[in-house]
Amino acid sequence: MSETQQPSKAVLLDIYRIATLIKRADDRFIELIKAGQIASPYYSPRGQELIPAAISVNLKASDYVVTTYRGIHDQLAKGIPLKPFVAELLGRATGTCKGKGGPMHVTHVASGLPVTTGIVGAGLPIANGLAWASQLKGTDQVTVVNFGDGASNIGAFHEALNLAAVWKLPVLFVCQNNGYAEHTKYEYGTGAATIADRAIGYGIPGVEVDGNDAVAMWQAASAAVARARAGEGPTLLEANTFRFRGHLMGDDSHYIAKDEMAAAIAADPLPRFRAWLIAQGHASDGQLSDIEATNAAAFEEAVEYALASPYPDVSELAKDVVAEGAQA
Amino acid sequence: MSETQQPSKAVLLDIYRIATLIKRADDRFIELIKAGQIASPYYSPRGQELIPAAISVNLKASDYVVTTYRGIHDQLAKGIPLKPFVAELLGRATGTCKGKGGPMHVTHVASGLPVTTGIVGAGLPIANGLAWASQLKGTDQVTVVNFGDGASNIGAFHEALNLAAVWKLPVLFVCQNNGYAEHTKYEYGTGAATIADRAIGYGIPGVEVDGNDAVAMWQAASAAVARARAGEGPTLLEANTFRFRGHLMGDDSHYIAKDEMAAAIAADPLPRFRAWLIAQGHASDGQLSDIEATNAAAFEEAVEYALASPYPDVSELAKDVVAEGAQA
Amino acid sequence: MSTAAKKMNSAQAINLALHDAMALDESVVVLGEDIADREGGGVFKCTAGLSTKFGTGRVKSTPIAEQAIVGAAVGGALAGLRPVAEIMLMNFTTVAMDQIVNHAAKLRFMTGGQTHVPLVIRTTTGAGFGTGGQHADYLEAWFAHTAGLKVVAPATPADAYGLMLSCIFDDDPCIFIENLPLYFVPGEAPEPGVRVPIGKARIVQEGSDITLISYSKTLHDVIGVAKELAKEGIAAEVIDLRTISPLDMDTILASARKTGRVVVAHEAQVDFGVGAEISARLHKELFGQLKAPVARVGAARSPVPFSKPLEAAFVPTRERILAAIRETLN
Amino acid sequence: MSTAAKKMNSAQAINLALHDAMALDESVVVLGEDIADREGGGVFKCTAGLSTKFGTGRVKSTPIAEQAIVGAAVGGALAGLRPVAEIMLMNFTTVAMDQIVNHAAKLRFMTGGQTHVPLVIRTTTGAGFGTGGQHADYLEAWFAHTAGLKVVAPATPADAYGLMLSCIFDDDPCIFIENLPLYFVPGEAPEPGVRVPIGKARIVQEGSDITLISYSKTLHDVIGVAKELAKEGIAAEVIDLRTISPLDMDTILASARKTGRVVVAHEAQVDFGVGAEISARLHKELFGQLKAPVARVGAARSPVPFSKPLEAAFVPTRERILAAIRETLN
Ligand SMILES: Cc1ncc(C[n+]2csc(CCOP(=O)(O)OP(=O)(O)O)c2C)c(N)n1
Ligand SMILES: Cc1ncc(C[n+]2csc(CCOP(=O)(O)OP(=O)(O)O)c2C)c(N)n1
Ligand SMILES: [Mg+2]
Ligand SMILES: [Mg+2]
Repeated sequence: MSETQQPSKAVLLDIYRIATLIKRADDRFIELIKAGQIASPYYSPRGQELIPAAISVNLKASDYVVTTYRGIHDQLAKGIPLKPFVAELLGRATGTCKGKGGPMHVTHVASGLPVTTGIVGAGLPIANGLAWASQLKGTDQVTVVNFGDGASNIGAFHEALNLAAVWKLPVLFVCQNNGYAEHTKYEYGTGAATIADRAIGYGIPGVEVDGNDAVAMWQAASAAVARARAGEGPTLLEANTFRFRGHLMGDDSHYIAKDEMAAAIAADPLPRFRAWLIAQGHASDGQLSDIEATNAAAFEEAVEYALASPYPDVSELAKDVVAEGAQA
Repeated sequence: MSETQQPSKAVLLDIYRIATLIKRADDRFIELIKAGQIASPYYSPRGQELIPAAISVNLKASDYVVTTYRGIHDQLAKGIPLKPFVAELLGRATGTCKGKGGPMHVTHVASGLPVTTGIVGAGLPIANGLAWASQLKGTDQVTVVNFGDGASNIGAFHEALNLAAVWKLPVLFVCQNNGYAEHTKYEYGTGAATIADRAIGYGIPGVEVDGNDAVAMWQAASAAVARARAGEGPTLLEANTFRFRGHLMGDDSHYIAKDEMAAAIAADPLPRFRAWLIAQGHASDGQLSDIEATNAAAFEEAVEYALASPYPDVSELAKDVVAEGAQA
Repeated sequence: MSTAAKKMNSAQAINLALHDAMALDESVVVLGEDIADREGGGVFKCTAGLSTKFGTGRVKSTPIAEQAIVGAAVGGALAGLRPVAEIMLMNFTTVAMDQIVNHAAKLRFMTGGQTHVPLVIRTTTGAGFGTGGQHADYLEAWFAHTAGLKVVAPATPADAYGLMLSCIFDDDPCIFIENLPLYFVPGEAPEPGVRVPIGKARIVQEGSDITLISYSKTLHDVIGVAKELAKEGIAAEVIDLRTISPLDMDTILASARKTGRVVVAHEAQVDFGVGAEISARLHKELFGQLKAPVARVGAARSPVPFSKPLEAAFVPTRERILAAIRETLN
Repeated sequence: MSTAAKKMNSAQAINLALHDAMALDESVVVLGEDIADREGGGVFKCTAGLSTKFGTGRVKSTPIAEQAIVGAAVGGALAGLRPVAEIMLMNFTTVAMDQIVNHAAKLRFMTGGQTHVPLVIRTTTGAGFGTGGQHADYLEAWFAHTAGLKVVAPATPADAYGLMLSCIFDDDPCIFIENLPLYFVPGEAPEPGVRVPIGKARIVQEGSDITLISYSKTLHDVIGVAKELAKEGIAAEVIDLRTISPLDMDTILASARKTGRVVVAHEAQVDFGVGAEISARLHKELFGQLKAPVARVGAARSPVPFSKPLEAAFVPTRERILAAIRETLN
């Protein structure tokens, strides 16, 4: 697939739909926390929405997406159903994980979201295993694993990329480079000029892309997904982006220079993409507003469902530790 | 220091002396094992002698060398005294580690050999700590850490190189690439075209060198040591070599193609270096034979010393677990 | 004394201990993720101010690379430093176990005493804040099982301060276990410079009816339960272990001899946990002398759950501690 | 039966179990360093022949990267495979603890039962061959402490075979602990296809005077000691635990009830080890009924030493086992 291929209008609108659904979810979940509806650490992906939105339109339902504590954008993009999703965020029995996982660990196997890890780097070796199974079974499934710039400095990253290269696994390693690992700025923690450069050390393609540009992101993702599907092996995709709401809710981003933050906010990818869609004639303001309204309504319905759902019974502690009937 | 600088005759002869001492030690230790003087796994460095020999002539006594189970070449090159060295190989109370370490873990702090690990990759992060201490104290000490090609695929390698790069530590990471990790050929385990390439991912120099060529090895090492001493940071040096005696004593190298092995043996670096020294007029056959004889005599004296030494008393089990007087 | 009246929380006490140790001895160095002031002085502020005061050579923020962190601490220790490495949360020690167990713990022995590894690994953990399955485990039993390591787990700011000083100046590796919710609980301020010895338990309150042994956050629940018991006229002796390894058997045995009844409570898993070791030793040393078997209370046999009601039931609750006490008393 | 007369060592038994499981179910896959035939079928030959028979898709040699190995096994298990991952030596699990403990053990629970992780981690260990401080640790207590993991440690070829089959077809992660010296010791060949249930101890010999509990290599020393005792007319009941977690308390309790005296022996460290859990449970369940306290025998409190005389004294020797028995009998 040539990198200059253009996404169709339908694809672009789908990306917009997904990205704005993510933004809506993020805004609302923060409101719920502030309103005291749930006490939980929360890692907002605000600013990074276009990355999974532009990837996911290249994926099938049967493809796998592995993500992290900062993962609700990846989950929503993969199509997790909203009601059990929000219920999981709120720790309810009707959540995808019966409330046992929580916001840091939302999974939904039926949506191709088997693993969401809180351990930096740990998703990458597991993604290889998912991809190995696909390779063995001869399906054309692709596994996408998301992680941050900081995660590219941990051992598991290295081991996973090398193994994937040697085994030629259908994995797309997506580094969502938001410039910071917790409070540590990229260059203070990372020796590489770009994370994409590290692909050289594994003999695989390393692609740097503007993750805040929907078209570029779609092009890079579709090429890498096609490569993986064709059995040509893994790709390391570095999607540059920014993180607007700090590492963790409550973090005031004191370690980010004011002008850096201001410039990032001025370049917020969502309004930019919206304006571009209109300017290019892909959609009218009204059409996009409709999308936003539909998202909001659907999400609200899910919030209501979740809030009305019961908490899990304490007996759940003894369940799912090992197979039913076995001794833990 | 320019890479085209040439080692002096004295340096070349010192390299020869060290390399042949290593070969002597290796030959004799294998004889001792075969004679039943000691039962122990043994990882021969035969074939890799020139690497530490050519590095060590650039080092000061106060510099650190960290090595592995396959490390007697590195230890001898750093100048470990022969008697307690052999005694350690034989598990005697007079050994550098009182026999507690053994052939896989010979250390000698007074010689700048504080750590010899049996865990693949584990020496690299520790080397950073030694170098950090030197950096803090403002000495110009350099830390050399040796490891294999296989070790370059483990997480600790990655974490260590990145940290050393970010902290600009005076470390020389020496990958002794003998083409095999246990029974696994380089390309079956390693995605990188060269291990030196991996340096790109840390923004540090990566240098590939023929580790079986004393002059090239010396040039590469002296440049990297000078760089570290000058506070310019770490270097990844990939020294290509071969391992003649399998992974572990008893290994018949069945996984190495016959012609590959034959070609390697035909290119044995020691006789090649010997012939070159004579051809270049750096030494006569007799001079080199004298060096060999002196090595042999010194080593034999150490063997006798070690064989006459007692085994540690069983009470040693309770010692050195924690500081004397403290409870383990 | 004026300082005795002062209050301080555990995060502040740890911070103070680090300041005092660094001021006292320039070989004390600190490293970990986000610990320098440029990065905010640690996510829980335990290292705030250190890099400003002592420089970024001695106080180093690191990449996210726990093997590199502990390895650098081990190497630094071998070269004469006294590193204090922060592993942000105890679950993250799982990626650094090789450096901790195969290296820090063993190098003194494996080098026949040529070297030693005076380092402290500070780490925090504990349920209560909804951090879920991978951020709140108590793994002290693993480290206590390993020869060559010391393991401490203070429950008060003063002990956190005093044990931190002792661990930093100890010549062997110490695992220093903090508790996330306790960071924010004020307590009596420590006396400046006063070290709490490693391996010494503290009798929190004397009593003759039953011995309650605990440490870290669970201690506070045990104290709460003991207060309830007092209202019923039951006098519990409460022991804060403070050090898990080596165990202060003198204190434990003396109390158990006196009361004849012992309950051990901790937030870690019961099975193969610290309570097992204490029980095994007590039954052996006081065979036939105990009035009831040693009871153990710990977390539910599961990973840490997210959902609030589950998390609340997961930890050793006061109800469960009380139930174990009642069973032991009868 | 004809097979009963056949002999086979544990390495061969494990190899046979892997063959049989792979032949039975194509979701069984194997991975680890050097395990394919191109690399010699495993450094201890436990996987010999598998890649030739079942192909290099299902039998994969890996780079030296234990996190990648266990991670691939976890991911494979999530996607419907039954991976058997080899971690060459137990000490190397220290670099993969995150994948084992934070992931394999927990994902079933953390996903609320949406997923499960049917994998086996095979690993070997044990002193005796001069492999020194970083190649011979027994770490079973760590894994047994972790909810969600099963831990087995067979002592005979037949049990190695039968437990391997059970672990492979179990739907949760199992840590399968082999012993290096035992690989080469012949024993009765297993009955083809016969699975040994997880969680069931084996009574090696019946006896009424004392219960000796052990597993893995130490079991054989215990059996040797029991034979010596028999000459003196002391009838020891010898229990091979086979599974460390979950413990077979029915068998343990029945025997302890009968004999009233128990010694637990294992090669791991005594402190915070498996013996502590057994002791704690026995004293609790049989309070006042035991005739002597449960004795524990294990390795010296040190890392594994290299030098022969030290290594020989490090392990739980027959002398130390016997001494503990005599003390328990008196
Ligand atoms: C092994 C491990 N170490 C440390 C942490 C604590 N931690 C959680 S997120 C994070 C920063 C990760 O940064 P990055 O990879 O850039 O991802 P981002 O949060 O920016 O999306 C850290 C250090 C962890 N979860 N796991
Ligand atoms: C973490 C870890 N995994 C596996 C091993 C087993 N092992 C010992 S040496 C070795 C091969 C190392 O190969 P390489 O790094 O190329 O060094 P070489 O032996 O060739 O010098 C392996 C796999 C180990 N010691 N540590
Ligand atoms: Mg980031
Ligand atoms: Mg090699």
